[in-house]
Amino acid sequence: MSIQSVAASAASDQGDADLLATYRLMLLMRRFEESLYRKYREGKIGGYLHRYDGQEALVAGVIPQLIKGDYVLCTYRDHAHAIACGTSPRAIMAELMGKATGCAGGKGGSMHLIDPANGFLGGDGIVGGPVPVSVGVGFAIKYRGDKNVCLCYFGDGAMNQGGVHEALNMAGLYGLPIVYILENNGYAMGTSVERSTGQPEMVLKAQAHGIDAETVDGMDILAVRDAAGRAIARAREEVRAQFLEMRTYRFVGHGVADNAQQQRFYRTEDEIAAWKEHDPLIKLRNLLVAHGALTDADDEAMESEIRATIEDAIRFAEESPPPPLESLYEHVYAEG
Amino acid sequence: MSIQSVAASAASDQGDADLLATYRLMLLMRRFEESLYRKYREGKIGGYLHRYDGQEALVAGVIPQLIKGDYVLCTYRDHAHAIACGTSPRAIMAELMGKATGCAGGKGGSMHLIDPANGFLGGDGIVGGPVPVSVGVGFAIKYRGDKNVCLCYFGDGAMNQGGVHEALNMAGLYGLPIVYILENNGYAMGTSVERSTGQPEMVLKAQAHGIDAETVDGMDILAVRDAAGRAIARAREEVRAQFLEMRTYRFVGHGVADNAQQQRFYRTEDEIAAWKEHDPLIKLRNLLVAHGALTDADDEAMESEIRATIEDAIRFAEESPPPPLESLYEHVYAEG
Amino acid sequence: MPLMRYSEALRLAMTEEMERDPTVFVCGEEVGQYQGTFRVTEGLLSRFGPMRVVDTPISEIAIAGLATGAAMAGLRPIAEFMTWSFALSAMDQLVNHAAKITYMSSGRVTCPAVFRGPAGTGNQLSAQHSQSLESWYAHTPGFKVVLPFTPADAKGLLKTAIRDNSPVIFMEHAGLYAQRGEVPDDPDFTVPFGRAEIRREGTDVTLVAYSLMVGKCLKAAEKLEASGVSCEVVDLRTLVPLDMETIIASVARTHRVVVVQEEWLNVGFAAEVAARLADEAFDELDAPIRRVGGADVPMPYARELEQAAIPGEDAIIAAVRSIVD
Amino acid sequence: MPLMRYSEALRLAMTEEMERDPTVFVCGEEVGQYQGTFRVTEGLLSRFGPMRVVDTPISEIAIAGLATGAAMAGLRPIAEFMTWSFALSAMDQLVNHAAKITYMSSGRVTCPAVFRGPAGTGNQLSAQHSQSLESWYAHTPGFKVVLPFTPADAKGLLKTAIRDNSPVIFMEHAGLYAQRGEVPDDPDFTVPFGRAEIRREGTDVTLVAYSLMVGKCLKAAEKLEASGVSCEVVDLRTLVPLDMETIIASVARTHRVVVVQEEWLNVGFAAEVAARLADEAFDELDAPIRRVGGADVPMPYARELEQAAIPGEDAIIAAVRSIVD
Ligand SMILES: Cc1ncc(C[n+]2csc(CCOP(=O)(O)OP(=O)(O)O)c2C)c(N)n1
Ligand SMILES: Cc1ncc(C[n+]2csc(CCOP(=O)(O)OP(=O)(O)O)c2C)c(N)n1
Ligand SMILES: [Mg+2]
Ligand SMILES: [Mg+2]
Repeated sequence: MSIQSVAASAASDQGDADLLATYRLMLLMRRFEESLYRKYREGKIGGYLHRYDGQEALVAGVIPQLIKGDYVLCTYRDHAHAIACGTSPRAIMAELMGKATGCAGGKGGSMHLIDPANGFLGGDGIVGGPVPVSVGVGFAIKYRGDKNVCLCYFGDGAMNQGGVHEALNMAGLYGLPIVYILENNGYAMGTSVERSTGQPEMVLKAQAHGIDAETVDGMDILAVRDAAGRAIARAREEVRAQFLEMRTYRFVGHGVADNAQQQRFYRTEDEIAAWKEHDPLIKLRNLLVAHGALTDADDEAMESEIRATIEDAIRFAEESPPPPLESLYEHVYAEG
Repeated sequence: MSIQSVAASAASDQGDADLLATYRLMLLMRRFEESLYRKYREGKIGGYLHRYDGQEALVAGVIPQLIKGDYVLCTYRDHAHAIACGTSPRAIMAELMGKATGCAGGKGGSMHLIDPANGFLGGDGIVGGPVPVSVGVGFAIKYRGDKNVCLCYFGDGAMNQGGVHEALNMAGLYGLPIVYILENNGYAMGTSVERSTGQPEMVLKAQAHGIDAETVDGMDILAVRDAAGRAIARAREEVRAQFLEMRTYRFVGHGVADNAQQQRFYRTEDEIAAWKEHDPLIKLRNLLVAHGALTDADDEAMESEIRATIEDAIRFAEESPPPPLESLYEHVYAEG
Repeated sequence: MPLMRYSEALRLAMTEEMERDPTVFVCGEEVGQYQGTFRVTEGLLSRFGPMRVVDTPISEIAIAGLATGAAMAGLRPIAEFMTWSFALSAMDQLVNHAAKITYMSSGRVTCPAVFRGPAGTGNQLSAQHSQSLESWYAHTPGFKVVLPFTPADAKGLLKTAIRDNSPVIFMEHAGLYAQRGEVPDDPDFTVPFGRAEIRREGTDVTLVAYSLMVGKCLKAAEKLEASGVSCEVVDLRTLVPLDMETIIASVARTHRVVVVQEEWLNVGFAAEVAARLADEAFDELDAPIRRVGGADVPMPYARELEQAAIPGEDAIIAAVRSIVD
Repeated sequence: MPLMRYSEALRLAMTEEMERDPTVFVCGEEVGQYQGTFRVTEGLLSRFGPMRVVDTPISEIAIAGLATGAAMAGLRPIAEFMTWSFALSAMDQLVNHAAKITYMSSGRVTCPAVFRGPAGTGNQLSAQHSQSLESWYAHTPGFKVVLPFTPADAKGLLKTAIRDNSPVIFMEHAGLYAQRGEVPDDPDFTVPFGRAEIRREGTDVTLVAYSLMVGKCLKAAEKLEASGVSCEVVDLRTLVPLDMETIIASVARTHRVVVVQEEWLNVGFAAEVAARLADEAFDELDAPIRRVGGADVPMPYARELEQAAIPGEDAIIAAVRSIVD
């Protein structure tokens, strides 16, 4: 990312205010993940916990470009997506603590955040799982003749799931208004992309199914915004499926069990450090600062505002009741 | 196919004798399918029955190039493959009539011909089903360090099965000695390739998984032989997966239920007639005749020899006993 | 009431519901241009157009995803599996997605999808094409599981399935498609889930069955009647929800029961019925609970073996005799 | 006899069999370089090299195909599913291919593959990660189905599975991996399939269970003993083949039985045991057959709900009391 590109962006209608909002969103995501990790270690959060640290641009540069009626589907690494969709931090935190006030009523947990009122059709614990579902969501949009899109996130490891290929082909065949975002963070748990695919150019895999595809530097928020803007517009206007491979990196372990020692089996500290040089959050801060759009005092104010938001969410969640025991047998079937 | 290519072939070590043998094989396949259809209509054969008429070159140009220790897997459209592997017409006919003397002991039927002694690991009733299995077979060859290959056939419709993509990727990733033959006959039941894929260039789909791929005119026996010879050699020597899309056509319905009336829903008689102009069997006969390698009398002799073979197979099958009732509970588990 | 085939009754149900509700659509392999592999969807494409009658590639995972996602986004899909054997490839989408999204979201997102298609054994289709696995689906919370026996039920239950807000596994029996029966043409006619039907009254033994096996039980009952044994035949119609009340009430009259299913006996649905009776109706039972089911073997091709593997009247009669004689 | 963890016992079984037979290899997600998600395969890669310890992409269908095809071609694969929940995607390869090829070919081709991995519920992993579906596999002819409870059985049964010529579904319980027990280090030690083990003798009620639930039954039995009820606890070890003889012999002594399983009760394996007893041991029974199983709901995330969904000692005790008091 260069001063030029920030300047270009500033000159566009997205402007500084927009970039500041993006920065705030990314900062909230980062601090939120950090707080979740603390709560996990305190035993307040159970199950698996997959953090998005380092990948924030893939969500912050994309989801804010959606409009009412658009849908989002993603993986178990879904906290950032929920935040960007507009799900309240309280409802997310409460869900992770298994409370009745959670966005899934406490029945879903970290991997299954969901918020249909905000177009968020949820995280998914099955690798590749959301991709076949996206076909139906995209189909429903087209069926109704709506000018909407479905955004569907999935990981590099998911590219090796058969269901993903069936779905991409169907989306290509029917011309569905879906934007696929491949979160290529280089690893599926401990398996690098090189060790899991016969051919690593992901765009070729999407193009083989008739989907427009492009590779994007996922650590560059402006590049992400730009590519996503174009893809969303094409999906919306031309009603064709789009695929963006976003190259990114996860700064932390796959999940909490994938601690520093475990990570040594598959990546070096040097590699992590090198990628952290491209931290999209820090890069954007530095740029905003260099551009005069953000002072240290602004940043501090933002940090403390975010801290307050998170503390409020934690308090809310901790004080909320768990789902009542009678609810065990509720929702197995839908009402009516 | 041109006189030149026959001449070139005749000049090679494959020569006329080889082409005559190929012709005989294709003629046997065609007559065999015709006899099966008659027996089906007599009620002697049950279940589904999928004929290979028109596609013979895909097998006759390929399987004879295999050596001992090589393996073959294919779909439910498997009679020609069994014949080419060397399974006796008696054992095939008896299997189709559900007799104890059948190549699968009467338990498999038309879709599940099998003959491991001849390297034939069987037909498969599930679209795409043999492709994941091929990965294991190819792996076993490589594991043992054998200089063998696995040949795996599947249809254009199967290209839309997720398991096929998972398997192609694994074959590409591990560098397995497998030759995939896509029997692209233009239709999956009543669905044309255009109506089933987002992108019809099949080789791009294989290449996306890191597999060498080529499109071949499947109605041209010499082109098939040539491409297969190269692919088999590469798989054997370089231990890399290969993919050949062979463009062909099925002259008859998908199965017996797909009669002429039913076929009108998806293809015209003109289209069928146009493809029959490229009948690989007739083309090869004409060429052998033009080349002076086959006289009408030779042809008549071959026909009657084949007729005798088939009649013998029918007699054998009809006289064979069905599997004994006690065998119902045998083979659920392997011995030992 | 008009007489029609089971397959026509199914088509009528879909047609009426598609007329009634513009969010209902049909998808699957060969459902449109080819007019349906078993002609169940014949004529629907020309009537409703390609957006509502959607031909798909041979991609069972994506078909299940298409239906699941569309249902989550507010439509009412009817996805046809060419046969239920092929749904095996889609098991993750069905079980981990369609069946669970309602619960995982505490009901905030629902999945009003119908998954339907031919089930059952027979016709020498051999091992890979001869299984329905209704017991698997019944084991999995979140699905309703429906297996109609009569043409009227085929229509009435399918209409209920389409209107239901939960995912429904709807298994038709290929061997019943050509059966004729009286079918109400009233578009308001539906058959509720969870109500078994007594197809024949009797006093000595209760036969519990569903789908094609109801017919075999009725034939067995007829023959047994001739030799003085009176059988009551209960057609479950829906396995989930299950109408234990009707079963128990019948057993409370007859005190003897044979549970019949077509598919593999081991860990099959008949075991559930037997187990519930052995718990909830223990004191009513005067004889061991017998089950009759398919041989626990992959389906063999040879005609003679196949016939031996599929439960027939004789096996039902033998089971009844073993507890009345 | 050395003391070791259940997970170590499994590793020892694989190590010994890989030493003994060069056709045995291991494949699955993260089994090699990462040392196994649950560390079951730790150290195997450096010991046996990448051809015998094969890391795979996240491709469950192809993993199942890799094992099935390799077994058909003469090797003895051990395929690990990271958890059994993920095997749902591979159901067609498992059921239509691995389980059926022996029968379809009249034994001319066999499939000596082991499919193994962690099963069971718990740890708030929620709906998509909390299911084993042993009842599905047991319903499907062609599979042997094994669920060890003790570390010694984990070793002995896995060795038998690897040597068996049929496909074996081998379900470990993630909640047992850390359990320690005495394990024979004799490389000839194996545990045969089809023999249940009486883990505790008793006279009043028979508790039938497998895997983790054996432990819950033993605890329940201890508490019940204190209040004067003597329970016999039968550990099935293998669901297919099933040792009905031992179960029936026990019930013939106690005349009362509770069948316990962790997974969803409805149409689960406990139903099969109950149904067989209601048929084959009807005259031995002095009380209704009770079953205890998981709540028939997708597993909820919230701790309190999850605990209520998984069967515990209390439910077992209540079931016993309901037939002895
Ligand atoms: C079908 C399936 N197989 C295996 C798993 C276990 N698993 C969870 S996440 C994961 C890695 C996925 O990697 P990737 O798709 O690259 O996404 P990332 O975690 O890097 O965001 C695996 C193997 C699963 N959840 N689903
Ligand atoms: C998974 C699966 N889905 C559907 C079917 C039903 N079916 C059998 S053959 C066939 C068409 C396959 O077409 P293609 O792969 O092109 O092979 P072809 O028949 O043309 O040789 C279909 C849909 C099946 N056997 N398996
Ligand atoms: Mg990744
Ligand atoms: Mg085809």
